[in-house]
Amino acid sequence: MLFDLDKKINEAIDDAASKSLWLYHINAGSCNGCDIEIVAALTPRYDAERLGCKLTGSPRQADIVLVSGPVTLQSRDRLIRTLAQVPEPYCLVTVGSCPCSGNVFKGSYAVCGPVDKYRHVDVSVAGCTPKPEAIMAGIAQAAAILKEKRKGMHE
Amino acid sequence: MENFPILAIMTLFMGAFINSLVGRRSHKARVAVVFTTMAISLLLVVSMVPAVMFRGEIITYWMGGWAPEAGWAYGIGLEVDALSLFFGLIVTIAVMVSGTYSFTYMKRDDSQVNFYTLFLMLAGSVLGLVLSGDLFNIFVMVEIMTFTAVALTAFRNDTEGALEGAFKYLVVGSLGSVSILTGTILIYGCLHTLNLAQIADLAIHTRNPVMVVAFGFLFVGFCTKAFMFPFQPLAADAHAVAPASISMMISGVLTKCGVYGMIRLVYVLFQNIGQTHVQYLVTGMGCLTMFICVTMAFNQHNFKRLLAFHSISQVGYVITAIGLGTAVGLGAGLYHAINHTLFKGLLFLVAGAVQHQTGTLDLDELGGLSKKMPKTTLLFLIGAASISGIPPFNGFASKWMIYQSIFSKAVNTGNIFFLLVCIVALLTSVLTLASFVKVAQSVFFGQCAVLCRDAEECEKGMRIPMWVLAILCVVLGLFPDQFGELFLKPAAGAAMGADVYAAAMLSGKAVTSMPAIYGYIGTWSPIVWIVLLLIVTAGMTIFSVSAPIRKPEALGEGEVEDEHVLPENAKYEPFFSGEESVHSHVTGSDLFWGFKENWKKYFSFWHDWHSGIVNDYELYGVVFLAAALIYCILFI
Amino acid sequence: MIGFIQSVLNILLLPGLAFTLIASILLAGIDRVLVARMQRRVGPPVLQPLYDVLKCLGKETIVPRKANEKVFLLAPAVGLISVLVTAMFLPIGNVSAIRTNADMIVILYLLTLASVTLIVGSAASGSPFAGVGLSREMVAMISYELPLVMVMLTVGFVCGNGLATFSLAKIGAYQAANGPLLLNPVLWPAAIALLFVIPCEVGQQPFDIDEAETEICEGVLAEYSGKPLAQFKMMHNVKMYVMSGLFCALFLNIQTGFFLADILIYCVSCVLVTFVSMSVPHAVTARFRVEQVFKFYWTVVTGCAALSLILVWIGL
Amino acid sequence: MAKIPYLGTALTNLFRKPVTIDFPAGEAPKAQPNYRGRIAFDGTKCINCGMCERVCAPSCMTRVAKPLEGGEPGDQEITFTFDMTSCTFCGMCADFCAKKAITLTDDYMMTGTQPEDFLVVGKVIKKAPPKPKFTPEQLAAMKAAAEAKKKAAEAAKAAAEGK
Repeated sequence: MLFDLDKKINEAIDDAASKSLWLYHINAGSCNGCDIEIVAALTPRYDAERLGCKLTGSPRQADIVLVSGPVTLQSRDRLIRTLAQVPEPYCLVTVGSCPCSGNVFKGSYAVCGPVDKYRHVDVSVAGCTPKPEAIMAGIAQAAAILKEKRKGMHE
Repeated sequence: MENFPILAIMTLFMGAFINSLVGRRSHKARVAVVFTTMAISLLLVVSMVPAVMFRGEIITYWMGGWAPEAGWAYGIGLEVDALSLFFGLIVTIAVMVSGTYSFTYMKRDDSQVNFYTLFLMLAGSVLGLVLSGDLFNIFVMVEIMTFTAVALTAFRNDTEGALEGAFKYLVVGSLGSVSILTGTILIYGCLHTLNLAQIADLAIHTRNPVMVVAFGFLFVGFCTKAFMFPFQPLAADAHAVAPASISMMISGVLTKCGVYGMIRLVYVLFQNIGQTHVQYLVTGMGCLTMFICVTMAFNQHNFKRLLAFHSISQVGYVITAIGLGTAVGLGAGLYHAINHTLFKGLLFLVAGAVQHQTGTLDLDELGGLSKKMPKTTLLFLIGAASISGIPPFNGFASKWMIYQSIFSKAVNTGNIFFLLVCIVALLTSVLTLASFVKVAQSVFFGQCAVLCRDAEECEKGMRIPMWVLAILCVVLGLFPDQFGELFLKPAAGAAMGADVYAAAMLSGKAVTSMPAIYGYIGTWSPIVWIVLLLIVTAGMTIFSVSAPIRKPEALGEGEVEDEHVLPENAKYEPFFSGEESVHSHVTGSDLFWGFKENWKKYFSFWHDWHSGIVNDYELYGVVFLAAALIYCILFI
Repeated sequence: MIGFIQSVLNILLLPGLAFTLIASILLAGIDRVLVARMQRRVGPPVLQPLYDVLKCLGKETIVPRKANEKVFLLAPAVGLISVLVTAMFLPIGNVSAIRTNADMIVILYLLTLASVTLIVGSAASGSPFAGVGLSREMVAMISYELPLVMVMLTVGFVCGNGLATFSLAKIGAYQAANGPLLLNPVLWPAAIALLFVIPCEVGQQPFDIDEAETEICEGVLAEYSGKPLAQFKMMHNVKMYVMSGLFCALFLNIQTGFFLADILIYCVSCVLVTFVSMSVPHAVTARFRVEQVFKFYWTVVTGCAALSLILVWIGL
Repeated sequence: MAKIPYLGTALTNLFRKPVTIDFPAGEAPKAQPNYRGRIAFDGTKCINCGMCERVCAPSCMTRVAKPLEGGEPGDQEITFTFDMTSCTFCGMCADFCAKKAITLTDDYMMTGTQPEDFLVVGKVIKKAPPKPKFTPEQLAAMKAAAEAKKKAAEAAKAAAEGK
């Protein structure tokens, strides 16, 4: 295009990709401890909106997918199906130790293993209910990864 | 040029009888006969347009050469002025389109010969009514029209409710015919003449109660023919069961005859539109019909019944505009009349195509037809956009003229009644849009219903007439000013100039005067096109950004759309909050919960009012007749 | 010729395309920051809507299997264009990009067209959430259309002195002559009614029953991602600017001599209107239920609009 | 109109300082006192008794024993790896550790992309027990000598009483 206008637009979009992060939260059987911590990150004290975060209702509009809970048998198919419906480029962030390893529920018949089995996890935030600051740090880290992914898409 | 009117009417009637002789042999012969008759009558009417419309002449023709002697008109005369020709055009175009549509639409039916005979007789009688200059001749044509329409409604007597609908139409329709006949008799008793022009001359001077009662009877008669307020369930039952091309004829043409009769009655015969009480009566009736029919249409389950209620509410718009009594109002009403015939005809033909392919018209069972019948969906969108008044289409132009005329009438007269009418009119257009969104969602968009799995596009023979109507809708929408100049001004002038009408008929040539109709403002100046161009190019540059559009690969032939998709490759399944996407089509009936919730009492009252029993409708008709007569006696 | 270039420049730059885009993004950003500040949190950067739209442009567009692809992709473009053309009619001071003598009816219809494209787009996406969302959008449209029309009739009647006018230029001239209409106490109920209509028309928080994230998963936009979503979000921002611009044109049209002052006053009044009509309700109340929206609009708001219509009618 | 809730507070909030902490820009605020965060393992105090492994519910700890390269043959180098992603931070291990080798610090910022970021590794050097001075044979021989001496003493005592 004329004086590489499309390169400039693409750079602007890459930069925007790390500044506007729409979160979509999947509860894969969690005890709701991490769920309220995620929502706490949006409250005035921690205010994730400064990073451009906003909770959306549908995976079609998700940039960062937050998964909490040890992927119980019931929620396994639903997790895979929802993750398949999120448009590229997006990051998968696991909140709390349950999604990473199943925590105390490890080895039970009803737990289908860590989220890593189903899709590569970009950032994990450990802690049995990690503090909201930790979740925000995880999201900031994911934002940087998102920028690289978006750059990779149009090279 | 003299005998074109009688030729046009006679070709249609002769065509009907020739068809019953020749048509039995083969389908091709039938099509040839019917098509030529329709084409000839259309040609004749169109050839009259330059003389009558542009030069303003009035063509008069006396049957059997019985010219008037010593000022008294003995014979039956045909008089074609701009107003009659305007409606003549509507009739012939609609007849042409629905005729060609029914060639393919009725192919599977048996005894098609009778269908086309009745069809041509219906066309002939309607054209006769519009062009005739004699009151009793109008009554005769009304009778023929009603009986052929009743027979055609019950043509597919296997469909459930066909005979019942036709019977209801016959019984309550005859109430209208009887009241027209009594009105004619009373006028003849008073003025000893049946010729419209002569009545127009004499009616102004004779102010006795008999004339007032005659006005009441004629008013109710034409209300019945136009299916106004108490008679609208009639149309709904008749439309729902009639074949699509006949529904188009009933809603597009028969209602216009009621409107034509109303205009003649109020503007030419009695010329009492000037009195505010007559304006209240006519506009009130139009407003009442408009609102009640659109709310009734709101929760219908049958596609054609919904379209029927809408066509009555649009006729309510036309009558409201006519009742204003101003030239602008009449022009707007006429403009909306022709637009209504076009987009309503298009919608009925689309409904016919849907029924032809899927076999049902129930909004709850249909769904997702847009993937199977894309062209019909596009036609439906054009029709729905025009009826709900979306800018580039013709509905918008005529509704805008109607709003402007109502609002300026309200402002000039300072009368609050017309302000309420304006608000009701705007509200009705929003409700029309709402019900067409409902139809769009439950029939064309949304998920594919079981019934529509194997539906495929309808034949080309049905789509060509629909494309003709769609193109006319768009053309009339884009050039309203030019159309107003060429057709609306002469037609409104002819209606307003009753004295010219009388003079032309009795004593030879006269030229109609052209009233001032300030047209609808052309915003299609070049600047608007530049804006559109610039915005589109700006959009294109943004879209040059590299982000792929992922589409599911099309199904190979033989592959069927499988419901059960593995979680891994669920990328293109609709989002179902994680669940497997089962068929869950949001049908029309459960939309607009919020609106219906608040108006429960209103809807249930009207639901019971439309009971479907003949004698209820007859009762409503008689009560309305009595009320109208009392109103006329008291106020006019 | 100069007139032609002048009008093209008008369309392109000042009250036209470029100004509309920049103003709508800034206005949406300011609105989000104000809502955040009212909840005592820092809130996003002011250019956040720009980042949202650019990011959506960069993402991949998924066309669902059950969707009708052409309508699905075309509807957002038509919606955005119709809203941008509406912005052309809004006057700044007395300069407006396109000038006809029936602006208000064109604006009314183009806004209806924008909502209709939202509805047709969601109908074409074939998801049950979108089905429910479009019926809620339709109920919202029915509820706010009536008061909006009444307010327009009232203002048209007041400024027409005799023959009702629908043209914003005449309304502007009338306000230039005897002060902005907001000072006229008879028109206060109409102004309040229009302030109530704006959030529902735009689809702002307390009345965004069609894109309710919590109840029906982004209802109308459930299936949208990538470029169509970017267009719908941009349409939402431009609609916010158009509605506050419409309020300024109808009630706050202050015309000083020179153009720069007009622009400044126009921007400040737009921000004020946005704050009062969209940010405060967003920060203070929760989302309405469907029939509550309908009942609220047809009783309270229509009552205000009717009140001022009657007062004007009596000839006050 | 009913009094609109929170309208007063909303408008006054406009002019008050937001309460948000400037975390991603500034440094993270300290956790509350005795907050149970990341585990710190002091290899020197640990005596490898294994109580912590037995008491840990999610069993997030693994011990690997390897012979120490440089040391005497019996020495062991035991590496403890605590996997933070499967720890529930209940603090049981810290309570049951007799030697107080495990403590839970108040570092809560545990985010990472690779699994390695979450492992806390500690090394315990376990000296081999001192070699016994006598080999088992010598022990047997010494025991046999002791028996013999005792038997001889009893025989002498019996002879003395017999006299």
